[in-house]
Formats: sequence, C-alpha cells, structure tokens
Amino acid sequence: MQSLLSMNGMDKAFSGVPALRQACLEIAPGEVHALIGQNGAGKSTMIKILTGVYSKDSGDICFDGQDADIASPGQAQKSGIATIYQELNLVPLRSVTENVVMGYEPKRLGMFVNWPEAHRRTREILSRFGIDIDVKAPLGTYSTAIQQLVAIARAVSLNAKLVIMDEPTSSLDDREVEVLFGVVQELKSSGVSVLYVSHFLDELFKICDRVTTMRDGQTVSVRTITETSKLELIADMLGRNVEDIEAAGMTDLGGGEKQLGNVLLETSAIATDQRLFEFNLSVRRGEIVGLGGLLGSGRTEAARALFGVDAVTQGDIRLKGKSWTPTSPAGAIADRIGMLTEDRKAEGIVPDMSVRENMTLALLPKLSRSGRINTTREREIVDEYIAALGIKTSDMDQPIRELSGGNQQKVLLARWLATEPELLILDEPTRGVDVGAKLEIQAIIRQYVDRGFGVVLISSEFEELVEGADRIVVLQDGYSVATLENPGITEDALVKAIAHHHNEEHA
Amino acid sequence: MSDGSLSGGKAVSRTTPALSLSTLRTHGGLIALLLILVFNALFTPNFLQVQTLFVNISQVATIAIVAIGMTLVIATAGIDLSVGAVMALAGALAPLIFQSEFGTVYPALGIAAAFILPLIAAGLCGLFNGVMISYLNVQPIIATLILFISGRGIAQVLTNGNLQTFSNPYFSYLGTGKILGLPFQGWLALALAVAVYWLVSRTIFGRYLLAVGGNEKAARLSGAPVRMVKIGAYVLCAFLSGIAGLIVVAINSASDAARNGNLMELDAIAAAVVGGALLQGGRAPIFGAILGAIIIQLVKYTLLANGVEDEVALIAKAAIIVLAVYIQQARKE
Amino acid sequence: MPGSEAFDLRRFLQSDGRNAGVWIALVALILFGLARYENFGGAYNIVSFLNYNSMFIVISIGMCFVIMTGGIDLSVGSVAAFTSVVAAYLSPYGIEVALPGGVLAGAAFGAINAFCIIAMRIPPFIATLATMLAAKGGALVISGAQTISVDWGSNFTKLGMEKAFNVVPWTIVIVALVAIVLWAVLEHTSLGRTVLAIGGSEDASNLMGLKVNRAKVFVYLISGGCAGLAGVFLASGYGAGQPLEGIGWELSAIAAVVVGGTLLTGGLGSVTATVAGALLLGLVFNILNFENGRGTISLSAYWQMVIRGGFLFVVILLQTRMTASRQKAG
Amino acid sequence: GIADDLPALEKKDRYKVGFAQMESNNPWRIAETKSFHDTAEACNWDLIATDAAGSAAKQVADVDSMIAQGIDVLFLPPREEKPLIPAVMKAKAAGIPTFLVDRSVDPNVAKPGEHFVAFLGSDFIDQGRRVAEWTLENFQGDKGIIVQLEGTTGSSPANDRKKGFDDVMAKHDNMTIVASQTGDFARDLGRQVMETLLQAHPDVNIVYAHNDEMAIGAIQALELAGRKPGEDILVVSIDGTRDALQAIIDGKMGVTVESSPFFGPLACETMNRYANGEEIEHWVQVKDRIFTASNAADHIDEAY
Ligand SMILES: Nc1ncnc2c1ncn2[C@@H]1O[C@H](COP(=O)(O)OP(=O)(O)OP(=O)(O)O)[C@@H](O)[C@H]1O
Ligand SMILES: Nc1ncnc2c1ncn2[C@@H]1O[C@H](COP(=O)(O)OP(=O)(O)OP(=O)(O)O)[C@@H](O)[C@H]1O
Ligand SMILES: [Mg+2]
Ligand SMILES: [Mg+2]
Repeated sequence: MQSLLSMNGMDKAFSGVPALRQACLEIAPGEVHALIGQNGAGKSTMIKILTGVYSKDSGDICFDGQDADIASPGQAQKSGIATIYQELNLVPLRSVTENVVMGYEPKRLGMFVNWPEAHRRTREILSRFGIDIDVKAPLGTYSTAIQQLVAIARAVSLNAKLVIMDEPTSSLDDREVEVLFGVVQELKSSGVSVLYVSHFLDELFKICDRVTTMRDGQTVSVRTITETSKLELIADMLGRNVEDIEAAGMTDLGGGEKQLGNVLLETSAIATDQRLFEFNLSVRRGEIVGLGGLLGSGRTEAARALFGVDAVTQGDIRLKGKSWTPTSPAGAIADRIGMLTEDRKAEGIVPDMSVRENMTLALLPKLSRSGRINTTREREIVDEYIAALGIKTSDMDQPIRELSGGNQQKVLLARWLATEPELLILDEPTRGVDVGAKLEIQAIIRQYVDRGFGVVLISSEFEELVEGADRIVVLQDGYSVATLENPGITEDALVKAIAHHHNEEHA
Repeated sequence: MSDGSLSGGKAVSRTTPALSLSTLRTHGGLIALLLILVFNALFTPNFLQVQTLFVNISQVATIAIVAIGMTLVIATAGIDLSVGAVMALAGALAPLIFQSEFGTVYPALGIAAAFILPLIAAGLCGLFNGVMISYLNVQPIIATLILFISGRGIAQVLTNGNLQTFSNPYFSYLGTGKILGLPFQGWLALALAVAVYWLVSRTIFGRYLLAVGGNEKAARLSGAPVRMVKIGAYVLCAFLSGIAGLIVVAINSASDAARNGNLMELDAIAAAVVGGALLQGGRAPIFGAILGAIIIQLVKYTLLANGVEDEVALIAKAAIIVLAVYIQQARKE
Repeated sequence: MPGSEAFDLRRFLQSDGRNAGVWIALVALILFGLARYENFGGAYNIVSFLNYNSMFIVISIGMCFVIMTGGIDLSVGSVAAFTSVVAAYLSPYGIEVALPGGVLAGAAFGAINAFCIIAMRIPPFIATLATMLAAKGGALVISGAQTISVDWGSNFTKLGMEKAFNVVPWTIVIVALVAIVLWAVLEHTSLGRTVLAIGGSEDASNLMGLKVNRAKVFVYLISGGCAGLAGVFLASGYGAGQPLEGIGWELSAIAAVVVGGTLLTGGLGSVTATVAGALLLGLVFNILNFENGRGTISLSAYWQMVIRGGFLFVVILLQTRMTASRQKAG
Repeated sequence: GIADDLPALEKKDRYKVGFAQMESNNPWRIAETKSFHDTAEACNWDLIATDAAGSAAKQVADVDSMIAQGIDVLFLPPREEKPLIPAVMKAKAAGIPTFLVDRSVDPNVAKPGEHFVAFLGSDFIDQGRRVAEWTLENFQGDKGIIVQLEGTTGSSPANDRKKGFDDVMAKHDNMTIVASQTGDFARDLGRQVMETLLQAHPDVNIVYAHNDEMAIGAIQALELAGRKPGEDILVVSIDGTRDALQAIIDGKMGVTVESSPFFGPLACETMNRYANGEEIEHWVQVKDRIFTASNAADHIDEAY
C-alpha cells in the first residue's frame, strides 16, 4: 500500500548545530503513527519542517502521492495537514469560536462571516470532546486544558488527511485523554492518518499502530506496536540494550519508611479570589506532598496562593511554626520558598536570556552584594547544575530558547534548586519531559527532600503522584477534600477519592 | 534558502546563537559608521579636522545621553516620549534657580542647586511615568504621552513662556568646558555610558531589567521586583534627559522651554534602535545606543555640510534609518 | 458560584465593558459644555467641530486597525500633509479625481510601510517613523515648500466646505461611510478577524495558517488611505495643500484609539469606540476655546497644554480604574 | 465711507474681540499675544485668545469657535497664506470684521477692503531686502561669502525673508550665498547648523539669520570655534530682540531689522477708527526700524 506521507533524508541545522540528520518518517493512510524520542531528539523539528514552519536543509517529502514542498502552515492546512503544535498556538484574546473556525469561517453572501453558524459549528465540534462552554468568550478565560482541547478541535475540524498532534495530552487529565483517544479512533476509522507525539508510552499502546523512534536527530527504529514492548521503545530512545535497562531497573521513588521532620508549612482553610475556597495542607520536612485532582480543581491556584502570587483573602498560614502571609513571589523566595511554574513558555523562561542568566534569576539576591553580581560564583553554580542535571546545552551562554523543551524544564528546575528553598512547589515538573529526563527529575526531587526540605508536587499524571508523593491532598473545585497517605496509595485509590467526592457533591 | 525561515514568523528569525549574532549586529552599525566616515572623508570639505570632531562630539552628546536612557526604557519593552519635555523642564528650572534671589546671594549654592534640583524634578517626571506604567498598567506610549503634551507646558508656565537668557560661566561649563581639548559634555556622555553599561551588565538591577523586558511574568515569579525595575528605568531615563536638558541650556546660555529637546524623542529612539535595541524588550546595548547616536549625528552633519536641502535631508534620514535597521535585521538570519 | 464570576470577566474582555468609559466621558463632557456655555450646542459650533474633527476621526480609525495588529503607524500626520498637496494639485480636475488621487497617494505610503515591515522586517515603530520623515520631506519637495492653492472654481472645495442636504458636512458623511464599511470588515469578515488574531498572537496566527501578511498589508493600506483621505479633507476644507500640517496628528490618533479602549498590544479593538475617543479628545480643544471666551480666566497657550495633558491623564486613570475594578470582579 | 462689502462695526462700550494666535513656541509670538492681552483693558475688549499650536487647520477651527461664541471683531495672524482664507471668509459671512495681523493671506482670493478690513503688519520680503541692502553698504571686504540660516522650512516669513535677501544679493557678483540651511527659528539649532556650516565653509564672512534667535546661536557657534563675530564675520538678522540689541552693542552683530510684535495698540487704534466709520487703508504698514550700533543702546530697554 502506498504511504500517505514519506519524509526521507531530512537534514536541518540551526546555525550549524544539526537538529536532524538524515531523519525519515513514513505514515500509511488511516494509520495512527507515533513519533517518540528523548527531549531534543528532533520530533518537533520534523513536524515543523513538514508543515512549513521551518525550511529544510535537504531531504524529500512526499505527501498524498505528490512531491510536497510546503512553504507555510497555511499551505500545509490547504494540502490536508492539520497540526496541533507543542507550544499552544492559539489566540487567547479572541473567542473560542474564532480560534476554531479562523481561516475557515462559514460565510454569508460569500463575504461576511456567518457568526450564528460559526458558533453552532464550534459548539458541535467541542461537544464531541464533551465540552460545553460559552464559545463567544475569549479563549484566554479558560484553562490550559480547555485550550488544548480547543486546539485539537480546530485541527480535527479541518477535514485533513493527516492530523499531527505534538504532545496533545501533556495538559489533559485521564478523562479528557480518553475523549481524545475516542476522537483519534474516529479519525482513524474515517481514513484519516494521525501522527502522534507523546512521552507517555502507555498511551501509544492504546491507540497507535506503529511507532517511529528518533534519537539525536536520526530515525533509529520503526516498529509495529503490537510486536513491541515498552522496554524496547525505551531502549531505542536511550540507545541502549533492553537487558541493560532491565538490569538497572526503574528506580522506585515511592515514599519509604523514613523520618519526617517538623511541620514546615501549614495552611488552614485559605482562600483567594482566584477560585480557591478552602485549602488545607501541611508539609513536613523530608516530605513530598502531592496535590491531586482533576483539571481546574484549583491545584495551580493553591500553589500560587502559597507563593504570594494571588493574595490570600481568608485563612491562616504557618511557616516553620510562625504565622506567615505571603505577599509577593520575591517575599516568598526570601522566606525560602520556590515555585516551578506550570506554563514554561509564558511564566518560566526568559527566551532571549542565556541558560546561565535564566538559571540564576531567582538566585540573584544571594549572588550579589550591594547590587553587584558575583559572576565568578554565578558561573560555578551554573556549571554545577548543568552537570548535575545533565542539561544539554552547547554552553551556558546559549539563549535558552534554543534548547529543547525538556532541557528548558531542567534549567528552570535548576533555577529553583539553586536557591535551596525549604519548600519547593513543583507544578507539573515533568510535563513535556521525556522518560529519561523524567526519571532524572524525579530522582532529583527525592534527593532534595531527603536533605530535609519539603516539596509540594502537582501532577496530572496519577502514576507520578502515587509513586512520588508521601501524601496526596485531593482538591476539588477549590476545596481540599481528602488526604491519602503512602505507602498504600494506588492509582485506583486516588481515582476513587476524586470520583467519590464528585459523586458526593452531585448526589 | 540560506536562512532557516518560514512565512515570516518571529520564531524563525532568531535561529543563530547569541554570540555571533551580537557581534554581527555590532558590526552592522560599525559598517554603517565606516561608510559614512569614508563618504565624508571623500566628499565633505574639511571633514578631516580636529574641529569637526569637536563639533560632532559636542552635538552628539545630548542625543547620546538621552539615547542611553531610552535604551534602558526600551529594554523593559517600553518607550519614553516625554524625554524632550523633561529636557525642557529641567532646562527651564536651572536658570530660574541660579537667577533667583537665593541663587544670586549664594552663587555657589545656587549653582549646585541649579544642577541638583532640576535633575530631581526630572527624576520625578520619570517616577510619574514609571508609576503610571507599572502600578496603573498604562501602556508606555500613552503614559509618557501625558508628559510629552504637558511637560513642556509646565516648563513654559514656570517661565511664563519667556526665553531665559543668562551669562554664568560656571553653569555654562557644562556645555562649553573642555577636558584634554575635547568638549566636556562628550566626556560626560562617555562616563554615563560606562556607568550605565556597568549597571546593566554587572548589577542585579541590570539583570532584572533584561528579565523584565524578556518575560515579565517569569521575572516576577522568579522574585524580580518588576515594578521597581520599571520605575527605575523610567527614572534613569528622565534623569539622563534632565542632564541633556541642562547641557543644551548651558551651551546656549539661554533656556527656551518651547524648543529645548524638541523632537529629541525621535532621535533618541532612532539611535537606540539603530544601536541594536529591540522594541519588544529584553536587550540593552548601551554602547550600541552611543554608536546609533553617532551615526544619526553624522548623517545630520553630512547632509548639512553638503548643502542638502532640509526637505531632501528628511528623506535621506528616513532612508538611512530604514537601511541601518535593515542591515541588522538581515544579519540576524 | 465560580461560574458567574468567570462570566463577568468574559463579558468585560468582550470589550462592551471596556468601551463604556469613553462613551460616558463623551456624554459627560458634552453635557458639561451645554450647561456651561452659550452657543456650545449651536448648529454653527457643531458643524464646524465635526468638520474639523473629521480628519482626526478618519486617521484614528485607520490607526485603530494598525494597532489592532499590534503595530503602529507614526506616519499618518505627514502622509496627510503630503496628500493634501497631491489633492491640491489634482483639484482642477474636480473632486472625482482629487479624492481618489489623495487616498491613493496615502495608500501608496501605506504600501511602503507594509513593504518595510513585512518584506524588510523592520519594526513598525521604526518603519513608520522613517516614512513620517520621508512623507514630510516629500510634501515639501513636491510643493516647493509652499502651500499649494486649490482650484476654487472646481467642485473640489465643496467637500470640505459645504454640507450634505444643508445639514451635515460632507466630510462627516464620508467619515461615517468609511467607519461603517471598516466596522463591517472588522466584525464580519475573515480579514477583520485575522487582523485581531494577529494582534493577539502573530506566531499563533501564522501557525493557524491565517493570511497574516495579507492582513498586515491591508491594515497599513487602510491607515495610509485614511491618512490620505484626511489630507483630501485638509486641502478641500482649507483651500490649500499644506506640507507643514499634520505635526503630532499620529499621537492624537494613538491617544484616541487608546482612549477608545483598544489595547496597544493589539488583539482587541473597536471602530465605534475609536470614533468616540477621537471626538472626546477633539472636544477638549473646543471646550478650552469656549472657556477662554467666558473671560473669567484667560488660559495661556501653555496652560492649555498642561490642561490637555491633565485631561488625558484623568481619562486614562478612569479607564484603568474601570479596568482594574472589573478585572477584580472577574 | 466703508466699502459696502465689509461688515460694519457698531460703536459699543465693550467689544468681544477674538485673537486667534497661531503658535506660542517662540518669544516673538508670546510677546505678540501678551501685547493683545495688555491692550485689552485699555481698549475695552473682552478678549478671547486661542492658540493653534502651529496648525493652520486648528487655527481655522479656533476662529470657528470664536464665531460660534459671537465675537464682534477678529484679529488674525494667519499661519499660512492660503489655508486661512476659509477663516476669513467665514468671519465675513458671519458679519464679523476681520483684521489680519503680521502676516496676510493670498491676495488673489481674499482681498482687503472686501473680505477683510485690512492687514496690519510689516513686509517680510522688505525686511530681507533691507538687511541685504544694509549688508552691502557696511560689508568691509571685497568678496562676501554668505551663510544663510533659514526659518522653519516652508513657513512664509522664512520664504519671504529669503526671497527679499536673495533677490538683492543676486544682483551683486561679489556676494555669494554658499550655504542656506534651516535653523527652524531656534537658537540651539541655529548654533548647531552654524557649527556645521562653518566647518564646511571656513571662509564665510557674512551670516544672515532669518531671526535674532538663530543669529545669537550662530554667534555662539562662531565664538566656540574661535572666530570673532563682528570683526572677521558680519552677522545680520531680523526681529530686534533684547539679546540681539545687546549683541550689537557688544559689537558682535551688525544689524537687526525690527519686526515688532507689539501689535496690540495698533490693533486697538485701527479698530476704533473703523468703528468710527473711517475708511481704513488696505495695508496699515508698520514702520520697522533698523537697529545698528548707532541706535541699539537707545532702544534696548523697549525690546522684548
Ligand atoms: N528554533 C530553534 N533554534 C535553534 N535550535 C533549535 C530550534 N528549535 C529546535 N532546536 C534544536 O533542535 C533540536 C531538536 O529540537 P526539537 O524541538 O525538535 O526536539 P523534540 O524532539 O521535539 O524535543 P521535546 O520532546 O523536548 O519537545 C534541539 O537540540 C533543539 O535545541
Ligand atoms: N470545564 C471548564 N469550564 C470552564 N472553566 C474551566 C473548566 N475547567 C477549568 N476551568 C477553569 O480553569 C481554572 C483552573 O485552571 P487549571 O486547569 O490550571 O487548574 P489546576 O487545578 O491547576 O489544573 P492543572 O494544574 O492540572 O492545569 C479553573 O479555576 C476554571 O475556572
Ligand atoms: Mg518537541
Ligand atoms: Mg494547573
């Protein structure tokens, strides 16, 4: 059978540094094809070349039986490729409807947008994802998850021959992921191919037909999913033997029987204006407390309250036994709290600054005396963390925007570790991070608490919470509703805790 | 295609590592400067003279000083339209002070006050801009438009619209003094540039400044005192404008509130941008701004000295600004 | 219930709320004028006020489009001066030629802006700053640094000096038409929506496959064309092409757009509120003139500048207050 | 009697008088406005003064708002010759007698005695001419190398003062204008332009500035460059400001032709004559004096 897409011998270098080296990719019609690889392997680059965001250095692309040299995303859409890019690319100020239909608006008199029809169509598409929202409202008023689903809805609605999803599930919860899989199945059965990029290997086994693995800009394997195992895929990605990996084992980071210290931070029924109504939490030294819940349950809001971003309007916080009110991030940092934010692009990196400058941004007050930065010390610290976290960068003065997503995340983690906070709040620390890096990050977190510090861990991956946290506080609609203790937490238990309270409320 | 480019998105125009990028960019300005110098050496009568250097240094100093401040503001992704008005205000205050009763009775104190108080007033203008922008979230063009419109008016109200002339050798030193045979204000501009460069590259304020311009949210969440940093930038810019205003008054031995600093905002912005500042913030090439100011000054000089009519000079100036920025833009790829 | 609060925020962002301020201020200022000054509401004052401000309204509308894409057009004032000269030269051929001629000349500058910004990738602020200088120089060159008389015999001056059906100035009729057409383009065509999307996020618009460049060319052509139209009004209403006019018009237009609630960063905006903003700022001059006429205080020219700045300050303050309180509610 | 076309002015105790100033960005204009304010009380005026901030269009709008307020008389220094014609016409249509002050409008379209009562003022071309003639008489060397500092590009005083001067100089072979550049009527720019032109044309021996402010700036530039204005370079200009007279007394400047801003008393007198039914000459010419070393000291106290 002739393939829908074939990319061969793709080369691409960014100012001399190769990102792709003779990479190739082949997708059959009606196939769900996965593309995996570590951070920086070149997955997104491959996609961006295909859709005309970047121009290739060399290589052949053949799509739908024709030589394709797509010059722009618009052209890609015209020729039948719909893409959800890794970095959310929507227009938050415009309405949901506009974000879905933009460029394909239904028209009246061949000229004027038929708004009632556009809204109707948008509602209809979104209802396939189980979303029922005011489509006239600006997209930016909704959560990342909704936005992600809107991006997916837009792509699916374009009637493309190939739908590309670059890490679509990174900000979705389990339920939403299930909905997405349903849509993918639907697409597949109507003959549409899907290119699926994800770091969640389990997902692939549920929906994909074949998997292409990339490493260091090269294509290293193409496997049929039914004939392969997770271990094999990991081995491909890391470039090692299956046996070696098995021998090393997957480190279990789950809480052990270790000594917990004093209570570091304690909140009683705090609330903010940002949909946090009653939040109780206590973190002890040496403890990782997870925050569980569905999307929009208020986990990020809770973290923002603790870090002084949103003002606390009710309730008390005690830090190290003393009553404490967070006023600003700067104040929280001074009181030895750190927070890794959820949205790397908008709230994390300063794209034009170097890796070094990004890493030491929160540390500056400690690095400087009477306003002057001690650059020698700065470089030492940066060197140290680049080595410790295995950050892939050509040198510490490279602009951070040139790093792959996972490596950017590590730099940001280093930003906080370097300030040595007593309480570190991590909001989705492993989102968009590959398996290898993920394990490393989790190990770093564990080491960190073992030094007697506390961590609040927010993650949409239940597995990560269940295995990583000593305790999980479950949130729902801005209320903390339950606490689960490790050892003994299972994913099932967590799901039940969330579901239980949901039922209770609706009963 | 040589560039890694697409349909014109920003994403792509930045695909070169910082080091080569910044060196090339500096070279872009230097190449432009070189071209102008060569042209002048060949065609402008008496160009290669010390006096020419002298004239240009004395004329470029005010643009350069204001451009340094403008660069700081632009680094926070802002803009300051009020620099000219602040020059007028500071310039109007100085003679008022040293010609006041107090100033004539205690000349030394009067002179000192005539330097200090106008700069404080200028700083207050910057504070006003900064507070509008960082606390009230007013967009910089609009916030500074307020003083752009009324600042000069305030200066004229203070002087009742009159030209204030004076002869005061101490005060005039600012504009006419020489050190090692070169104009004092040239040295002053250089010293200020070095100081601000140090501030930007070596201090926590500088680092925060660039972070705020590069990604304000991220900067705040990393503990940067965003508001203070922005206010700082506007205060510094206004302070530097105040110095420039005093220089103009000192050279002319007269303060003309209606004219002092007129259209300076355009020259300063052009100098900053020609020097490599990015209007979207995150970069503060101080010496670039000086280079930009020199280029703009030399263009002005060249056109004047060669008898190009004012109207044609305007067109030429436009073309040169576009070209200079384009060279940098092209080199980025 | 969190849902209802979220609803408020959305309503607000949907710009109805944002625009209320300018209308309230406009009505308040008009009522103030009517109550305080004799003849303020007289036909003569209204007609001449509208006629003079037609130029500012039209460039503000053009500016509004550019600003909605996140750009800016500093060249409008000089371009209007340039096209007033062009229109004056064309006036012997009548309004049929001079009007389109002036508008086209303005659009030509818009095309130059678009070329610099899109093809040469020069930031809008700088590109249009350069065209501002070039248009001013150009106006002086083609006019020989003189004002150029229009042909009083042709029908050209009717446009700027006479009234349609003896009621409204023709200029205002044309401005209204332009406003309606551009409003429809903005609100009801994909081109208009693309303009807003670009301002919201240009990268995203590109990746969504929108015709970003086409929309950008469009807004600069519109802005240039509107400035061209203002230049035609100028020549027609004052009987001369004036190469020295238009100084500071760009800032008035930007202020009008912002007072009308449009975000300077783009992505949000309204044609109607921009018109209201332009009227509001124009009204300040008118009121100051009437205030001087009452003879109680005589405001010198520089006091007027201070008062204008102060007024802008107050309007902006009110607007941000309104924004802040609404955002809190959201 | 008064020309039938012109609106009459009835005799009243107090008049509502409009003065539509064009701009206030230089001492001359400010002195002129002040002169009107100072005259108002003595002349029984309720003065409405507006300021057009350099825009001819706004000046017309200002006149409009004055017409709306029902003024009795209009004094108008038209910013531009042609664009202010509508203002003159509208005032006439509203039955308001108009006097043009210090500048006039295009006589081909709007005529004194018909559309407006009269023009009160001096003749810019003549000012330029008189400077040129004085220069020819008093220049010591054999070959005059002239640098001209022009006013605001395109403004009518700049155009006229240039024309008057250039026309005379063109007839004299020993006089060459080597450079003519704008200094925008401002001291600072005058200085900067002079500094530059002095570099390009070091042999210059005559500097003609379109106003005194630029002349003072030029003198500063010359001194900074080590030249001796008044000795090796002759500086001539127009206006008659205090600083210029002082410079003449100090021997740094040769001549300044007066261009008086004090129009208030003349305006009052002319208006009263008109109200009395007198016929007003179409051009109420102001006698511009000429200040040189011989009389500068006598007049410095009355200068502004
Ligand atoms: N715009 C760019 N400029 C410079 N280098 C880039 C750019 N985009 C990507 N790269 C580099 O190309 C390589 C591949 O990046 P790419 O984004 O394709 O990785 P990825 O496989 O999608 O990783 P991730 O899983 O982290 O998203 C990386 O080393 C990255 O640093
Ligand atoms: N289905 C929905 N309809 C409307 N608004 C929603 C919906 N889901 C979430 N939101 C809004 O988004 C806000 C929370 O965003 P967010 O998803 O960041 O919360 P979270 O608990 O931190 O989840 P996560 O960290 O997994 O993203 C909620 O307060 C809610 O107002
Ligand atoms: Mg990627
Ligand atoms: Mg969250």
